[in-house]
Amino acid sequence: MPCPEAPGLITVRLFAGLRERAGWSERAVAIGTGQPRPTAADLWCRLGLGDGTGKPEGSLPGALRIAINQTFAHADQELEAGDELAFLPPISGG
Amino acid sequence: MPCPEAPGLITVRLFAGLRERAGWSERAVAIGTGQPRPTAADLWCRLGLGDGTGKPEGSLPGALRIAINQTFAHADQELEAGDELAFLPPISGG
Amino acid sequence: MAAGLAMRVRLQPEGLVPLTALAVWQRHLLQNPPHALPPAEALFIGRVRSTTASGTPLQALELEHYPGMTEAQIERLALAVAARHGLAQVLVEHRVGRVLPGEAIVLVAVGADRRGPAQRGCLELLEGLKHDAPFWKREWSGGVGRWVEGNTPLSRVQESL
Amino acid sequence: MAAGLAMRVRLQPEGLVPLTALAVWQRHLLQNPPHALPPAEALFIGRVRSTTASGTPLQALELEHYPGMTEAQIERLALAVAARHGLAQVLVEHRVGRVLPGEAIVLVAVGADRRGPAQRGCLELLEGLKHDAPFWKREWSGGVGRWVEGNTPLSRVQESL
Repeated sequence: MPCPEAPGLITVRLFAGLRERAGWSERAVAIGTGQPRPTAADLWCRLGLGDGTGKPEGSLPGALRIAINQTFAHADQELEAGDELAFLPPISGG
Repeated sequence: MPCPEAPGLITVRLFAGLRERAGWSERAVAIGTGQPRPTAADLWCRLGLGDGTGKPEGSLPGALRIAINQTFAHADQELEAGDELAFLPPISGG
Repeated sequence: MAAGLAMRVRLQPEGLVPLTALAVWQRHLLQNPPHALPPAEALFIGRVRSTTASGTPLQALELEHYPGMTEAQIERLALAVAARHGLAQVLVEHRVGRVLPGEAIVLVAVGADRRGPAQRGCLELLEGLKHDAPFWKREWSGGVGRWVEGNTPLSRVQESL
Repeated sequence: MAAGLAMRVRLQPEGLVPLTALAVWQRHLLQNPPHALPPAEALFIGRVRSTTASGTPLQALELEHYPGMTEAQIERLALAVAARHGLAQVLVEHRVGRVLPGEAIVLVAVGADRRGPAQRGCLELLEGLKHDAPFWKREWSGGVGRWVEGNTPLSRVQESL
């Protein structure tokens, strides 16, 4: 029988306007054992980051981009304990 | 009856490989009065600048460009006394 | 890094003086054979405008980035462009923090053996920085800061190169 | 010259140090309002290769020009490109005479309000210099000089911009 996993933590980071609307820039989020691994969209909802415009649960704003462990990733990629997840508002570099 | 014009001079200039093949860089060429005005192609032949490959008289090598008074010009433009005519081999700038 | 590619990516919190940065880069290339000054070098310098997107006088631009990811992402973009065009050299310097009107915000210098790859590489890398490197601009005007979302499109060039 | 356009065209018989030429140009712009450093500046530096077109070691490049016409023709090209793209600034410095491997042969700096016009203007002006300004290169190798006839094509970029 496999040992039960200890609950893991995911670090969530916000930037720019998104960070200011939410009022925080970094949080550690616990993911339970024995449950399906969460995606970025799951955490977006769980953390109440939606803008209250009535979008269905699990959907992310179209212009938003996701980085997992500091690399661009798809919003439906499953997260693992120790991952760093970032929600990135539209980029305006250069 | 109009006065007969004094014979005029055209300055002809050669550059780069063309200058070296001809053995000169600048010449004054007299154009007669009462005759049709010469074109660059006429002077090309009169000055023996062809490469001896049997091209018909009046034709210029395709890659050659013409400047009249330091501006690019068509080979069939008629020249006037005082003009500066230049035969320009293929350009390799920058 | 591809054999022979000289690459430098720098985020500058203090200030970016393009001609000084280029002089330092040239010295580095000359002092580290087989690197050398490239036959063809295409460069771009971007500076902060004096007005905001809506036309009001700009006091300052604030540039937020994602420490760690921004540098890594620029390096990934630069390596991809360098491989695609066979570049010999890539320099990227980008300001972060508070930047004043007239100050340089970005410098890109791309070296290659021929002008075509150098020019195309410089264009593509700049587009990468604009759209695919995590930077966020906030315009300050009249004491109020407003986040800029997205970039001006490049129109024809982007698709055709 | 179009209103507001800052333009400088220089042939350099003695030597061309791009970063010095750019520093002089920037000082000129800053000291002559309403000129200023442009929000978008695209630049190109061309340097002499170490080998000839046929691959032998190059001793020197000799650059002949047509005094008077060459300067006037570059100015015509620059004005046309500046008008077409609404440029604010154009600097062209071009070597003439004997140029050694590694030395700069041409510098083009184009300033505009946006990156697209600056980049397209710089590309087009460089093509103009390559194909429509009276310069002739002679490659010296092993004590023998050979005139270069024509230029390498730019391939895709030229038609697409």
